[in-house]
Amino acid sequence: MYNEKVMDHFSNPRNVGEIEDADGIGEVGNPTCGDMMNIYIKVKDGILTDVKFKTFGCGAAIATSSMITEIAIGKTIEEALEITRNDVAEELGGLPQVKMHCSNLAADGLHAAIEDYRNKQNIKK
Amino acid sequence: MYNEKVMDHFSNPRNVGEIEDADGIGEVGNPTCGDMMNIYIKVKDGILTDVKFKTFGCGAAIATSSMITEIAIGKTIEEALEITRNDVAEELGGLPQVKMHCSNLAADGLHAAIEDYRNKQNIKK
Amino acid sequence: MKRIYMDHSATTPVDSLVVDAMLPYFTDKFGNASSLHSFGQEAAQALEQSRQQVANSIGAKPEEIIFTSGGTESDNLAIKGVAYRNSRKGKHIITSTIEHPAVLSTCAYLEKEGFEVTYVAVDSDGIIDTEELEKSIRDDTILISVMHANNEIGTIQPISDISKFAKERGIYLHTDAVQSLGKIAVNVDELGVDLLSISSHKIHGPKGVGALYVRKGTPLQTLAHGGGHERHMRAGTENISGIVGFAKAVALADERIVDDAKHMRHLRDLLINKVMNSIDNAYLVGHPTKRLPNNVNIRFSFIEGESMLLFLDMKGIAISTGSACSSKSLEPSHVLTAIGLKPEDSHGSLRITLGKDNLQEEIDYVAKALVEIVGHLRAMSPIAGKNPSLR
Amino acid sequence: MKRIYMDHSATTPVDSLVVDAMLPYFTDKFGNASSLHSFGQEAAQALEQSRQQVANSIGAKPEEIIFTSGGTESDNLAIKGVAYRNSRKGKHIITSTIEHPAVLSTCAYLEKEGFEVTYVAVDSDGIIDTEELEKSIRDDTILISVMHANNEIGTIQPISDISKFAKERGIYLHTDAVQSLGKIAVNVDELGVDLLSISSHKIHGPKGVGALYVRKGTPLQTLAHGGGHERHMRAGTENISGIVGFAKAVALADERIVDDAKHMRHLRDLLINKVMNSIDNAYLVGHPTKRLPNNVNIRFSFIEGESMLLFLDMKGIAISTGSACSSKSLEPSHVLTAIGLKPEDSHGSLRITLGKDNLQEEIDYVAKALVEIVGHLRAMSPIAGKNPSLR
Ligand SMILES: Cc1ncc(COP(=O)(O)O)c(C=O)c1O
Ligand SMILES: Cc1ncc(COP(=O)(O)O)c(C=O)c1O
Repeated sequence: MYNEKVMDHFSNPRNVGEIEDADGIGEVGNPTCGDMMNIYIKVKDGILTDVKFKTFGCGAAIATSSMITEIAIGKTIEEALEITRNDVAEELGGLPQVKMHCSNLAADGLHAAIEDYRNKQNIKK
Repeated sequence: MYNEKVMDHFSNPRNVGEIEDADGIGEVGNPTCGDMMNIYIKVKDGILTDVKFKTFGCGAAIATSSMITEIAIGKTIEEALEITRNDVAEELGGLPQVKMHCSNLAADGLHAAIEDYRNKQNIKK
Repeated sequence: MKRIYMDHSATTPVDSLVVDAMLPYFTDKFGNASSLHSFGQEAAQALEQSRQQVANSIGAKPEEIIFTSGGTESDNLAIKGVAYRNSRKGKHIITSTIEHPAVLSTCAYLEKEGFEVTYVAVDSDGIIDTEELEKSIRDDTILISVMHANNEIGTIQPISDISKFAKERGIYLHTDAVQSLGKIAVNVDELGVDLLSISSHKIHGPKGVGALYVRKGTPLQTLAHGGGHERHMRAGTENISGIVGFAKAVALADERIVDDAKHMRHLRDLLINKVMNSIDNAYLVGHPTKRLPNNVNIRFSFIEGESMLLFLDMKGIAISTGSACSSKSLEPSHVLTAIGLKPEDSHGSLRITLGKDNLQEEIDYVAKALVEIVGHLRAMSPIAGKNPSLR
Repeated sequence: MKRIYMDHSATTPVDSLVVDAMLPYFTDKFGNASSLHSFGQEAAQALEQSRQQVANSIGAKPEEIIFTSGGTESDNLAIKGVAYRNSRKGKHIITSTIEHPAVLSTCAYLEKEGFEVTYVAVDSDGIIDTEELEKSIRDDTILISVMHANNEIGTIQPISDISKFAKERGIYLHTDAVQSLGKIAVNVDELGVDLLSISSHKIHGPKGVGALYVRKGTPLQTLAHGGGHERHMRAGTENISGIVGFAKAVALADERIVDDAKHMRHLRDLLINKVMNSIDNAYLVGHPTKRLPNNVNIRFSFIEGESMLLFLDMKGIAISTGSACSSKSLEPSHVLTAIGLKPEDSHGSLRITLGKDNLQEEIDYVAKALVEIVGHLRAMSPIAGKNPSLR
């Protein structure tokens, strides 16, 4: 069903966990739908220095979470905001059609974390 | 489909042929229906001394023709008239349900031959 | 006793290579193709490879193939499927008088359901009257269903001609290719059909498997409801071993069709000539050339088919007959009636359908047996006359 | 890698004795059961012996068995067959909310066709509310269809109780016994049913074969039209090898059911206990005792079924889940919803269905694997809290 790359990210997910002192946290999805992701980011000088995730969901949900952390780390915030759901799926070599929507929330999660970061920055200002 | 006894009478039919100077001939069925029998009888002192047949038809038609000749030979005319279609089928150890009607004409053929014989007798008188 | 099987239009032995292909899917790769685990994925893969194989063979795309339980189900699905889904466009269906019961009974059922069916006649060779067919087209005609090759007399129909006016008028065209597959070319685009039925057990595959080709965009009502199998067109856990066997049989037929058809055609013509030359009052039934390479249908006057069949069977020879006495309905073959044979002539018909593995010596044996049996039965027949005509 | 198959409610490996029984019918006794010659008669005999075997097993008469292409077709035939044939008597059908899609989709289709269907609820264990069922009976109710045992949670329904008021009111009763056959007693008279569906591939027989029991005198509309097979109730060349295999599987199940059920029940309870004792926030789904001897259905909070399934698959273990993410519809299992589970709880359900050949050591292995995998996934879960609860 899933290709090898997806299975690799699913079975050896990169950057699992929480960041205790995260600069931003994105929460997307909900357990009712079967997919929920928390994305934690650390930002320094406008660059994502660390990205971690916690995910409740199917194989695709976990693999896309893992993949987005790999894609995002080292990117500027602006670059990170341009990452689309499709980019994540492509980077994984494709997802089953039926999984393209519900489980492919990782990009949304990252964007939500960045928004959270920006909101916090604004408050600090 | 057919039992052994039927197949025996079908493959080694008894008393096939015509009787040149038959005392009575019965013709029943017709080729359109797929079954047609001619029964020939010889009568002496009210007893069927010889019975022969010619049959166009399926396995059951040939087997019942053969069987009726065996049953009838040696019987009085009165006895022969009491032979029913069912008797023939029973004597053969049974026929497939679907064959009980159309192909089981032999008793009718014998009765027709006896009628023919009686008609001829009446004419002679 | 040696047994000679010459009833290949009824069914065929499964090729041993087909059995070999099937075996792993019973005990080893036995998964349900809907399951996500590796057992299931193995099955799903085999299913899609088989679909590809069958699609390739008839010039279709894999997603245009629906696997079914056989030719009968394929015919039912094609005809009812189109009829129910398009009944708002119209309720008129055209078919021929010589279709297989799977088509004719389905049409008869639809008539009870309020559809109208025109049964187009065939000529004395069994070829459909395309002019009559064209004339019978109405504004409310939604489907034409004409078989590719007939199962009794082997006549091949001009499907691509029919396709022309079906297309012009926007009418869906179905053909029952159950008998033609593996014997002559079957290509959905060359035939120009929207739906095409095939069956595994007629081409040395297992029984209980078939397929319906449905051209993309042809609206079809599902008949079997349940899990979303076969893209929601036919529910039921897929018969993987059967489907794998069917696909293997298709692959083998594709490889061998040229040689096999040549071999069967040779034997067919040999048998026809032998019988015609040695038995009087024997007539070839069906078209002399537009016929399947493996079909011999001959009728013998004065005698009845079932008794010939039984005597042949006692000699180990398996064939079939159009006689009423051999059918459950006690009617003579509707195909023989449709080509204008009188009942008494239909009763004396034999269908001998050859297979790739029949041998020339078997032809000799069968021809000899026929001389003997026809002679024996004619001698017993009250209508053969004084001169049972054996040359 | 060792592979452990524990998804026997999805499908089962074909028993090697079943394969042996089938093999002659591919290459040797390959005749068409409608043919009059010896090849055909061999097939016809095998067909009738198989029918006798299947009939015996469920306490039916041979002429009450219609062979089909599987459980789905049997369910379709039972429900549509009764509905269409009895629509003048009434157009109301009663079923349950936890039926297999073969029943539910068929009922949904009939609703579009103008029938009315009442879906009776089940309690939190998955047992049908017989009072509600009785109350839902109307004057125009023609059919009640309630499954014998559920395929997801294994719950066994009180069919013989339902039979009492079905009989009183002269309503036909159908039960889907696809999952119960071979696991618990299935007898048409004890159950008091008029129609009963079974399927071969769930009891170590081949896929693509099933049967419908139809009590004598039950009026049924044919769905597959064609040759007069199966006493005109189901057209299509009979799948002899498949039917012989099904009958053999039934015979083996009859011989072994007592021992096999005991063995499976033992393993089932062992697995349930092990999992419950080693994993927190794990809950048995379905009735604690009124359940199939081979069904384990457990849900784990905070994590999702498909990812459990995939990790188990990587360890060679094949099971199934009620999670939406594993279904084509992306809805969580309708059965789990019907017993009142919230979606987030359904997502975490696993179905483990045992077979006669599973071993105690496999149970140990699976239980261990589950501890590990549940732990791993909970550690990754944003909702498991700070304290991924592993005892
Ligand atoms: C022309 C034709 N159509 C349909 C069928 C039915 O196919 P099946 O036997 O697979 O149900 C047959 C064979 O019986 C056939 O010869
Ligand atoms: C309860 C139940 N009914 C019907 C079916 C359908 O049977 P089949 O897979 O033979 O089509 C299944 C299995 O999928 C089932 O579990």
